[in-house]
Amino acid sequence: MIHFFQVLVIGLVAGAIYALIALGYTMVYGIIELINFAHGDIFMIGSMLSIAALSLMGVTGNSHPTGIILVLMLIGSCLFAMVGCALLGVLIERVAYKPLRNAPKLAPLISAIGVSLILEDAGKLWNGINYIRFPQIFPRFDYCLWPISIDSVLPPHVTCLAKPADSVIVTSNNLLDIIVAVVLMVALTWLVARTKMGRAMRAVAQDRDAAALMGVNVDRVISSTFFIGAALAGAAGFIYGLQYGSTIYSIGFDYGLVAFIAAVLGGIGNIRGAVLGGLLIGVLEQMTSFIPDSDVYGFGLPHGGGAWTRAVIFAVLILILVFRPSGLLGQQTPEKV
Amino acid sequence: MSSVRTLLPPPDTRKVIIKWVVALLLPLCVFTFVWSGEGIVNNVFLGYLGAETSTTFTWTTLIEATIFVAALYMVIIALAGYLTAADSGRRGWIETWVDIVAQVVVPLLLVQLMGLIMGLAASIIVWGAYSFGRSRVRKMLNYTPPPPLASLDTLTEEARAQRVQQATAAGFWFATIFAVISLVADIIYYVAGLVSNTLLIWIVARTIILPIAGYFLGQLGGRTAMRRALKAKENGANGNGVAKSKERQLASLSLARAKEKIREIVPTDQPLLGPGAQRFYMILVVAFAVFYPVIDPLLFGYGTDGRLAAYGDAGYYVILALGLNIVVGFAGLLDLGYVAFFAIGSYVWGLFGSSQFQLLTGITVQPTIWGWLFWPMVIVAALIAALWGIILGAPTLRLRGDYLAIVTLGFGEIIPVIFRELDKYTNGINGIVGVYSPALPGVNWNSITTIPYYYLILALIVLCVFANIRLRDSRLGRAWIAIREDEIAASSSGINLVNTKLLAFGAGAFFSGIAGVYHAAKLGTVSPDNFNFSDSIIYLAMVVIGGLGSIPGVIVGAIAVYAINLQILGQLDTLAASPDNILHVFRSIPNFAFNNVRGMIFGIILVAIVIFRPEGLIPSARRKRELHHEEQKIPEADEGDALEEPPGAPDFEESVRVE
Amino acid sequence: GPGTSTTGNNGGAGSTTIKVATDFPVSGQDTANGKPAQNGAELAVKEANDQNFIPGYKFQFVPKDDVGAQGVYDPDTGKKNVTELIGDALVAGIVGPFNSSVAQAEMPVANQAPIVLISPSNTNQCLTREGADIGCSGAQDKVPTLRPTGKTTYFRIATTDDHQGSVIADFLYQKKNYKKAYVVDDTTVYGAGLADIFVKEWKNLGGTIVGNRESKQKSNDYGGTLANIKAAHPDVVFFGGTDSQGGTQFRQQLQNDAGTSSLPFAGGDGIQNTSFAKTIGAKGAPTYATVAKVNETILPAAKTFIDSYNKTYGEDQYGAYSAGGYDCMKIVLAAIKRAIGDGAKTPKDSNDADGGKTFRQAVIDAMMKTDYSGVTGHHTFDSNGDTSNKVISIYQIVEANGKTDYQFVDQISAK
Amino acid sequence: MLKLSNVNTYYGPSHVLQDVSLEVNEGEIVCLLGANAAGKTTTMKTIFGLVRSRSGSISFDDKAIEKRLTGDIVASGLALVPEARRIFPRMSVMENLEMGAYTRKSRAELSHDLEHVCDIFPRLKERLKQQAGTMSGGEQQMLAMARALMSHPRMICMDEPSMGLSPIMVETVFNTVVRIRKEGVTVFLVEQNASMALKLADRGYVLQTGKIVLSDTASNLLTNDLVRQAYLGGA
Amino acid sequence: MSEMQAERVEGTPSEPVTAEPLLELSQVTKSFGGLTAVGDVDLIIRPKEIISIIGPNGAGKTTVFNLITGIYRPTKGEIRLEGKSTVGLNPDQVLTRGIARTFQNIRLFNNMTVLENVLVGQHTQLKAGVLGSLFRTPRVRHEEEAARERAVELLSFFGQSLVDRQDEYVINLSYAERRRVEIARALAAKPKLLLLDEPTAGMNEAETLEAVGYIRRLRDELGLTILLIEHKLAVTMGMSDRIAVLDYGRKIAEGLPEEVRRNKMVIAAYLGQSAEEPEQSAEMQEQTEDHEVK
Ligand SMILES: Nc1ncnc2c1ncn2[C@@H]1O[C@H](COP(=O)(O)OP(=O)(O)OP(=O)(O)O)[C@@H](O)[C@H]1O
Ligand SMILES: Nc1ncnc2c1ncn2[C@@H]1O[C@H](COP(=O)(O)OP(=O)(O)OP(=O)(O)O)[C@@H](O)[C@H]1O
Ligand SMILES: CC(C)C[C@H](N)C(=O)O
Ligand SMILES: [Mg+2]
Ligand SMILES: [Mg+2]
Repeated sequence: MIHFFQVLVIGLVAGAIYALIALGYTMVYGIIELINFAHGDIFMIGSMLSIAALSLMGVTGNSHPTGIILVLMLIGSCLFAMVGCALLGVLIERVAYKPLRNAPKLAPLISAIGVSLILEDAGKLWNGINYIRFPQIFPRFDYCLWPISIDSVLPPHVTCLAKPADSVIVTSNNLLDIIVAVVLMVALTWLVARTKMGRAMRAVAQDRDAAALMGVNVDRVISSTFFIGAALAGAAGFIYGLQYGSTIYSIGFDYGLVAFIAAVLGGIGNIRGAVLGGLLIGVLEQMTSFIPDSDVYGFGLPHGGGAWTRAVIFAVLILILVFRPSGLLGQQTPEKV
Repeated sequence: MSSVRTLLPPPDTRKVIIKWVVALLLPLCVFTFVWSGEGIVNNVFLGYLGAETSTTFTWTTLIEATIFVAALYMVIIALAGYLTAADSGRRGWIETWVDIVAQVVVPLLLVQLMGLIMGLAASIIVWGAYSFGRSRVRKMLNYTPPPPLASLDTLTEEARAQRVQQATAAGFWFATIFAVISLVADIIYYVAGLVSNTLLIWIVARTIILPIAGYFLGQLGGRTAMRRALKAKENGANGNGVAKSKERQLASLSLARAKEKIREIVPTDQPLLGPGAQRFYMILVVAFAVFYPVIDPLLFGYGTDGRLAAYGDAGYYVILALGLNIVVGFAGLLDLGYVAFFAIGSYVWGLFGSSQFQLLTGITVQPTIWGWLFWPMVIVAALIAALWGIILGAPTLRLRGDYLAIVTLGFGEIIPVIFRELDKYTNGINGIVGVYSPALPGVNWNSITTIPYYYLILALIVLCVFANIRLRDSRLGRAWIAIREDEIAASSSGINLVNTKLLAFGAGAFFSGIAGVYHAAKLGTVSPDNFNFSDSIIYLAMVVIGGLGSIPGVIVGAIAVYAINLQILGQLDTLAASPDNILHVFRSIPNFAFNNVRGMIFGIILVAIVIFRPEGLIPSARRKRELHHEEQKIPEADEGDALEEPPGAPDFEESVRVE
Repeated sequence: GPGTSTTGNNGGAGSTTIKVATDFPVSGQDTANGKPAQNGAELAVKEANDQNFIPGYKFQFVPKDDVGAQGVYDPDTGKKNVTELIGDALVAGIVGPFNSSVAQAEMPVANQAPIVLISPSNTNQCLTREGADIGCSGAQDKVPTLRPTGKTTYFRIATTDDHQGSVIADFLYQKKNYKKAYVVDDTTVYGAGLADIFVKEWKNLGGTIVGNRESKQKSNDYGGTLANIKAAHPDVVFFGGTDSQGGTQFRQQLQNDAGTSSLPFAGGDGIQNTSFAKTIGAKGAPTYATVAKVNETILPAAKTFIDSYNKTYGEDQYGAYSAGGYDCMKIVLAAIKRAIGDGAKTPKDSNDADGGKTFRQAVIDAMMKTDYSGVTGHHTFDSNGDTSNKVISIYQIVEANGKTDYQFVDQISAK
Repeated sequence: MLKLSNVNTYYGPSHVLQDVSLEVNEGEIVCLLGANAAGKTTTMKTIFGLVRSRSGSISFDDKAIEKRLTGDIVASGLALVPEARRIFPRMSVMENLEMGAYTRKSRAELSHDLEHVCDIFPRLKERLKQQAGTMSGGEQQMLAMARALMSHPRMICMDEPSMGLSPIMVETVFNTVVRIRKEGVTVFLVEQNASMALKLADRGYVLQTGKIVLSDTASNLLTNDLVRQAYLGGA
Repeated sequence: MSEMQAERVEGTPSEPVTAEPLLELSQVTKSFGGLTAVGDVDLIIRPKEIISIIGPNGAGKTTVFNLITGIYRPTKGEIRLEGKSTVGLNPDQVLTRGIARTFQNIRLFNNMTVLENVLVGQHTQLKAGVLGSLFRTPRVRHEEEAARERAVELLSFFGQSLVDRQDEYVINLSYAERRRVEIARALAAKPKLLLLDEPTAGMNEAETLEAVGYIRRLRDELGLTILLIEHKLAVTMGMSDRIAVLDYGRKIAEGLPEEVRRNKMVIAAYLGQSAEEPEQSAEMQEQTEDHEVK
């Protein structure tokens, strides 16, 4: 049981990053029906930007700022990554997608693939071919979730009953990850559902010319969508760095793919769907470790679930889509973007 | 009129004959005397004459080379006849000649200099620059080409005969002049001691044969041209009535289509672009492709095997692109997991056509015999792939657009994992080694021979193109396109959406299976890590860049992507490493290597192509239309993308509105 | 006239330019694998030319990239590259490939040409040897296919996985006294093969494999695996795989988790490189890795090599197989020198297919007589083309003078 | 108020509007007649910058608008009821109407206007929550009209507003046109139902294959033989 | 014909009198969530009739079409073609049974030529399969040739201009021409019953008259039965044998044009003559109607 919950926690944390990236996918898809394959690489650039920001602020591998300085540094580097990615996203939209507004549907898709290749090599040229380390400035604490005992003395005192290896643990990094993700998601949902900008986005998504006829500046709305989506990817990059401690030019491809799956699973174009899909995929990915090795146990999959992770995710996705052809939340909420 | 049969053309047609004779002699002479043409011819005849100087040819290659040479020169002479007969005479000499130099001669030189692929790539840039420059110059000179419809004319019987005669004269004179030039050149070579005595026989023979052949070939060209002329009605005096009615018909078409149609009618302003001329080009291209392995060493020197191997690889991409084109281009179903069927095809032959089969079944496998089974297995594997296409397609049918894409993507990821993890059968990650090559009588065939594979892929491509065209133009092809355009309307026109879509998946997978079998046999090993999402993406890029739905387009797209990525970008460092290559200068930049930016360059090229030609390099007529009419396409508010389920599905009704 | 003649055509005599080639994946997602090895080989050629290694002859370096259209290493492309190289009579030998699955496609071609193919990194034992004892029977009996002429033309200076896997098992079990191991591989040929051998030896020694022997496809997050590890309470975690196939993430995530941060970690040459060491750091539980070669850092030759490498390409481009690429190329160059010394005539030019063939055969013959001491130790080749140098070095990540890197711990000669 | 002079518009190679010049004065109802494919819709699209003219000038309130963004043109007080409705299918009727008021700031007026348009089209009031895309063709047409009214334009262009409407609704639409004109809104109308349109218009233009061939007062047009023959179904 | 229908009482289902009914709707209901778009509608159509469905916007007319053609499934009720139920069939199966339709918004295959559109319409008439198409057997070749000929023939029903433009992409055609192509496509399937959804919407008065002409000819020359949705009274009143009126999904009247026109409920819900300006529209209808009756 401990085992299961620990995996669940880990999955949710990993899923939060997927969710943030999936949001960008889903927004861009929602508005111009483009599978923005370059989005994963924007995330990669985001992770590199946050490292760059930290080193600009003088953080080396060994410095451990505390207190308000730490908070400012964290916020600063997160914002730096977000703004950097956002500008990059807008730039990409201008150069690679805008000229294709009226082109056949698949043309921008290929353009996106091209951009993805460009960004990947750019990451490589910038930071080399190897992993680069993300300074671990955020102090690490482990919070034991279970099994615990709570003293009745006030203030209540929580103690962990087992060794770390046998408890469900959530770390300060995990918490930060979740907090940033949740804050951003809530902000985004509010933006899209409640603001005039959000309504304009949905209008552009449904009929570009008609939206223009309502007085909407279509180009600006599309740019904003890319701006926001890419900013979220930048934030995801920052969280990723904190969470896993290193980054490399090639992570974008994998993350992009998984996040895309997440977006589709939730119902592409749907914001809450993207979040749900991201979390679900995150958890699912970890849960595959529970599938036993059929060569040993007689049931399960040959070589165990770990070797089949991607396949299992896809199988589940396909199953879900067979029964819910527009993703988990795709139909119930007709809202786009 | 035609009482005096003379080869000396009347003064008024002399101009047009000179125009085309010069225009064709230019490239022909460049090929013959600057490049390898004469070398090939001489080699061929030295082979026949038994001179020990020729080491390049065995008897079979000798015959092949002879056929190629004959085809090449004959076609060009006949073309001279055709062009003089088909020309409306409204375009100037200089213009034509400059066009020929920029569009044919320069590329010939580039190809000679840089090799086939790089040369063609450079030529494309030259072509682009030239057409840009030409339009600039035209604007500057305030020159507009004559309007196309004005050249619509009928030819009386008499006029036709006269044109044929003119063509005959052109053929004759073209060949004669060419013979004289060759003679002079050879005399110079002979004096310089570069031509062996034995070849003198050939030189004399050629000087006699060429004019005679020219006479008949010119006539042939002329007759070919006349087949596309509008015939005047015999009885009535006003023959132009035919042209008028045709003109009216053409005028009712949109401008673009009328232009297309007018090109097909002789006389025309641009006979080089006419379908008649294209016949001749086709002969040239086919002869070149068929005899390429023989003439390659003569054209480009060492490394024939390497080039043929590369073309063999490019070839299966072509097949894959053709297959994917059915799914994506015709039926409009986005498939991001096409690699799955390629993998299935590869594994079918990998498991069957190797000792793995013996290990699995205990049946003794005789490699000498098993190679024969390759042929039926091509079809079997393709059918198995098609079957899987259908099986995998089935659950996806309720899905639309990008949901479908993700499911296919899923299959693309799942299938290789299955092959990797079911190692009891597939040998898992280690892959299968020693996959047999096909067997054919009289052909020494193993995994390192390149020529048989070159022909095999050529044959397979021809088959696939043929099948593609047939399918496209059939009832089924129309149904696919209809589904792509509008599912509801298609369904209401009696098209069974489920079956038709499954057939598209199946047909696409079928071709992929063929490519897979070929791939397994040619490579000699199959391993699961060669089938990735990025493969599927590349196939898709090939199809889109070439032109969705356009068969020549996807062929060009596949070749272009392969050539750019592997023949050009993948080789830049190799080239730069050679001190006598111009790229060598890049080596002086510290730490610079092309492969550091290979992906970036490729990405930029992809983006650039797509932006400048969003409809693809060779768009299908349909797609061209689509692009230009985009604004008018009203996003069918209430149906279109709201349609997330096929009619009949339980949730369908809630998701759709039809009016 | 027909044909194009190339460099070094000095009349009827042999060419004074000799081409030596590499075939590695050096772009796309495989850059970090192949590029350092290619750089090493290039450095060797550069040095040879600078030192006038064979008086009167110049070497031309021909680097090929076996990354295919899809952006990852591709056997098709590798095979095509080798075929192309064979077509140029001046190419005397090829260093490469990097991946065993590419080798499987290239070996038959090179073998039939014949031309020397020498890899710094192919460790799959079945490429050169047969026999059930090393797991190379049945479907894994590849030698007849890969060596159709029956003659050895393929060489390698990496010790094979069977040795590497067992040595690290011995080290961990006997020297470090760990008894319970948790084993994870990255589902690649190399990783799974290494892990298999490790498990076999571990059990031979009397150790236990706790939990499931896990195959784990490269993943963004290894949380599930971590939970499994925690539940199994091992003494050590063994990882068969490379850093780029998830090794880095896996190790890092083990460190980051309180439940597993105290577990020692071990792997093969796939994780023995500076960038891995830097990313992982030396804090906490130890990280061990083997390399199937002597410890170059104790050889003076290595010091100069590493210095000049870092000067030319930069420290961050130094990879696990930089030295291997360098040595492979030097071995080929030495064989060429010997062949010429023995009177072999170089081909006239690139078109001289017959001349090329004889010269290449001479180089192959000379390769057999290789007796070379270099950065990766001392190499001679057995009849299968495998190196005699079966020394396995064991390293541990440590931090010393402000730098984090692998440090030599021990060296064991394989049985 | 609105003025087109020598406007030329192309779709690719085809020259659809050829030197079109026309004028709509403040407070007028002007209607544009023409056979199918004459270029009426194209004229509308050109005014709003949905397709760009290759030459010629368009001005609204004496300010050139031919280069301005569609959104800005609309913000300056011009509204369009587009051909084929173009409502936002996946938004509710309510949201569609809110989109109509996109350029306006005041929230209070909004609810007032909402009531106002619901009075005109009671069907919409019943369906405020319905997803617009699932409404019937005619209902959508009403929505498109209502949406345009929501922006309080000073001038409104309508492209076949009566298409697909029942006779009773056609009347409503035409009554609305008259009514909003009384409120000071200028109307520029494209209608297939020429006789009805001419009855309420002040002036009219006739467009034939991209050229303006006739312009006159509505009553004159109504009796013009050419017009009667071509658009009113015979003499 | 009109005598026999004259006796019919408004609003009551008509009993089979002479011919067997071709299509029979009984108690057909369709609801979307809480909304009943079509409620308990009965309708009988006999061979060679032209029947119109009219009604206010949103009355459920198009929904009835969608129910008949299998795009929607009825929530309740039965639809029978020649006595056999078509409920549950997919649109393509319904077409095979002999019901073809056009759409309120033209739904042609825009990137296909005029001829190809009509050829797609013949899909069910052709037999060629994959292998046949691949090898282009003589049978397939003949079939294809015949199909093309027939397509041209169908186009020529609407005059020479469409035949001339058969190779043109439909997107380049004018609205009225596209309407015709859509009808030609529907005819290609050799239907017994043709459903036309607002065939004259967006046409001016002259074009409308033309359309009325050829719809009549469809019945008279080709012997088709036609079910029509139309808002233009000039069309419905002048052409229909019978008219059914829907309002809020219910059939509120059915009968001869004249009867329907005088029906109070119809006037209130649909015609709007009870509104302020009764004169004008009546006058107009009469005027246009006169033209076509001639
Ligand atoms: N996006 C487009 N691309 C190409 N041609 C177009 C496009 N839109 C319209 N056309 C053509 O332009 C011409 C004018 O079309 P337009 O829609 O303006 O006509 P209209 O007068 O509004 O006709 P209707 O009464 O049918 O609405 C037609 O010939 C049409 O085919
Ligand atoms: N898929 C659907 N979901 C929800 N409501 C629907 C759906 N389809 C139709 N409706 C509703 O059913 C009613 C009838 O629609 P229908 O399209 O049949 O009307 P109609 O009589 O054709 O009207 P019009 O003359 O305006 O075309 C409308 O009120 C519409 O909103
Ligand atoms: C992963 C690498 C270091 C190469 C591996 N040893 C192989 O043979 O494939
Ligand atoms: Mg219009
Ligand atoms: Mg309707």
